[in-house]
Amino acid sequence: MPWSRQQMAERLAREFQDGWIVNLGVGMPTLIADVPLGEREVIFHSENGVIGYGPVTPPGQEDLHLVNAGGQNVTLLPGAAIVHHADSFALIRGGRMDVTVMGAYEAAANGDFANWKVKGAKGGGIGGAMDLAASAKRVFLMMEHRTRDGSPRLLQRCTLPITARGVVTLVATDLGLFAPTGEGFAVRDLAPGATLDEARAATACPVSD
Amino acid sequence: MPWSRQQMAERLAREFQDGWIVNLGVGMPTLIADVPLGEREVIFHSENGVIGYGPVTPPGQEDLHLVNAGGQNVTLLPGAAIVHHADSFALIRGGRMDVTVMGAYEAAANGDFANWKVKGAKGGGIGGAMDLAASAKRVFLMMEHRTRDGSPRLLQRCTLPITARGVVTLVATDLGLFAPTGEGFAVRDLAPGATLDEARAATACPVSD
Amino acid sequence: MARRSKVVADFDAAVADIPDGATIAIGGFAQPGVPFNLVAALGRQGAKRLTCIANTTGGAHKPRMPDIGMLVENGQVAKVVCSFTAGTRASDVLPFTPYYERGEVDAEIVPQGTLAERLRAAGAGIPAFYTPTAVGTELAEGRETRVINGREYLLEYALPVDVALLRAHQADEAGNLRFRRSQRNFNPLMAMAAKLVLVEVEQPILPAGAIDPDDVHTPGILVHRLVQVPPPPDGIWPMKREAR
Amino acid sequence: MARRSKVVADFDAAVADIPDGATIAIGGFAQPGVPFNLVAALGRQGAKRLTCIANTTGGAHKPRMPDIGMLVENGQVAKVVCSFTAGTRASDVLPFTPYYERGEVDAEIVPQGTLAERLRAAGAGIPAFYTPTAVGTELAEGRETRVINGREYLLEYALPVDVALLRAHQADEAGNLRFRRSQRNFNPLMAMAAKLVLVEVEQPILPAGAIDPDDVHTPGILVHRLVQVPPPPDGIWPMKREAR
Repeated sequence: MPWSRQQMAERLAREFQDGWIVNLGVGMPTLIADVPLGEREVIFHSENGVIGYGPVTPPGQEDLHLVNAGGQNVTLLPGAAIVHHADSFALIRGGRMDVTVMGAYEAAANGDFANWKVKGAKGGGIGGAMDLAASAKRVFLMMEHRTRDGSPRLLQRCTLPITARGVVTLVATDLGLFAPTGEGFAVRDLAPGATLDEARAATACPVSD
Repeated sequence: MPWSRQQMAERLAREFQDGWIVNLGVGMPTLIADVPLGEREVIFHSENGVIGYGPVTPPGQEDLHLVNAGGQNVTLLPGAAIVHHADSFALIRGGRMDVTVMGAYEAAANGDFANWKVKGAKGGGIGGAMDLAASAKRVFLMMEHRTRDGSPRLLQRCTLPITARGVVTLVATDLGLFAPTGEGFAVRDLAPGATLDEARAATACPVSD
Repeated sequence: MARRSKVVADFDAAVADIPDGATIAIGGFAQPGVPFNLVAALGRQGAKRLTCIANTTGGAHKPRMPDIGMLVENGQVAKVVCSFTAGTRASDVLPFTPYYERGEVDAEIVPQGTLAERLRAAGAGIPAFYTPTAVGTELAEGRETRVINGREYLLEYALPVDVALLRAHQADEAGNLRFRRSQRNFNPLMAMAAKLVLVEVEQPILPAGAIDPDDVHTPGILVHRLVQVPPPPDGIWPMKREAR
Repeated sequence: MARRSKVVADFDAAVADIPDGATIAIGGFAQPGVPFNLVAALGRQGAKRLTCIANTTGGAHKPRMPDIGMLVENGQVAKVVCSFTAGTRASDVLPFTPYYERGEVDAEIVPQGTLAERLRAAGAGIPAFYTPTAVGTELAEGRETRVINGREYLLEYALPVDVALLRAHQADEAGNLRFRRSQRNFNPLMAMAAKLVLVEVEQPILPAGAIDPDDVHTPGILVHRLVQVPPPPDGIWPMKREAR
């Protein structure tokens, strides 16, 4: 049973420590804002200057002035604050993000990753990814372990233009949780029923236990 | 009859055009905020982030949270706004000041001036003067024409460390209003009873009519 | 300072004098803070060879709202400067995309934080600065970097703007602006960067002095023209996005 | 995010762990926004070899208020970084002056706008930037300049801070701050620049959520400890300056 996106979100959220400032990117990572954290308290930051947001707004109660990085209408928690884009990225580049969680096309053994440009495309979508990747204390990725045609996305080196050099801390995929080691990836956790061999077969570089 | 400081302030204020953003420095220039401007409307900016202030507060009515660049308690006019120091100097360096009016020790024919460090001193007082001098559209100075011992303050070249190079537009002194020309100063106006010869005698470089 | 009002009659009047070749910055992130009505007016006005700066070229979502893509389709745009020049999904084809692929419109892709900082720098008289963002990527190829305190940084230049099109929640006649929630985004920075600042305002425009000076987000001295957004259907307002 | 309060018992508790050799930024311009009580507490605490950053070293006016000069007199300061290292009048002798003239304290004089921008840069992850300020002056001698678009600019570096001492008008328990009138000045920038941010607050500290998110001047994630200023004589408040 591979992890669902919800399970990947929950597994990464287990890594969050009490008091962290957590930036969530577009797409899959937005699921994390809804994961219960128990006694731990984190503050979610969105690149568009929203500090301290909560779950996505129930249908019919949307505030159309308020979106997260993915453009979803969200709620604000007590103690929230709004800043403009330059101040928001000042917080990012200033090292205030304990972690950023992003989607990615590829992750590499050397900690590089790629998430802004697909093969053969003219143009791409960077958004805040390069700022976040360069300056957050930790970079967590959430991604499918293989492409739709079954090719590995965890590689020795990225084949797509990278987002940042050597910054990846953890990668959550449908098969488990992995950390780049320089030479390959170390398994931190496996999805129920997934095996080390299965992870090795799905990965284009060494996978260690 | 040399001009009083009040008259120097009034003379410089006559130069203000409708709609100008006017920055007033510490000391003599603060007098200008109280000069009536008739039909003309200007907005006074203070380096500490106050945009749209008015006259000094009457005694007993001071708001101790609100000062101008000279530390005087002032009033706010309708439409005023407060910004922090980085935004205040963004407005200054960004070229939004139509004029800055400052005190000075020396002004030179080449448009240099000096107002931050006295001879032999260790240390000085720059405040916002270098930022304002470098980036305001016009720099007006208000100063005594001579030192207490009678030496000229309008010189061929500054002898004190300068505040900025080649930026002075107009100099109001007790003897009149002068503009640096490169070679000397051109008289724009004379105090009642002051003569061109008197201005020449009091100035250490050519004074033209 | 309150005698003159900055309110103008309508959106068409606000944009009437934008010349061909101008550099236009358009506020907003997703829908909040996008000046839909001023963008639509610029489309009607027809200025050509524009350079358009915004977070995205738009058009990835439904309903379609006025965006740079619309100006591109209208033949008005020479170049865009955006943090997205393609959609966030590989399958997205933006209205802008075919024009870009055919080489009819040029594009400069800029990381979002760098875009914000370059706009601020233009408004702050800072001609250039160093940033860690994009070091080691394709965007830094052939460009100047510098090691400071042991870390490599990329040199970035200010991004000055001729005309900013903004959307605010409240304004007073002196031009002081307040934004609501994530509507703030790029708007205050584009106000700093631009020579001419046009703002569509959601609430009735207040007399000068009605906004407490401590509560102003963008000071009025940066703002030139204000237009109140009429209720729909005459005015264009944010709409709930369709799920996809 | 509202469960933990950042309120600490008193000023002495707030400053207790400031180590010798720390770089301290002190908010304020003239009296508004100066953290008089935290500065006094730092004097009692006694940390040595401090580098102190503020607009001035203080002491040019009466009544005398807690300032860097007091810490200098107390033997706690190795260096100051200020836009004034002398008074605004040639006749002023600041408390700091004799120590500086004897070489017992070092000083770096920085134009006020450059000081503000260097603090912001430190908080914004910008290690260096170019500015037109001070080009051609004694301050630029021997330093790196660069011509950009035909104008000469001076390279300036970020000014990072260990501990910021600030004064705000309002705060909530999450650390969100509001400043009143010209109290704002350097305070938000020092909050950005510092690793540890201590704030004395004039009004009773509010529950998290009591400040509208649109009205926050400094977001709480930058703030670590809050102390409410008691009424005089226990707390130190701005006083009317004597004429001179």
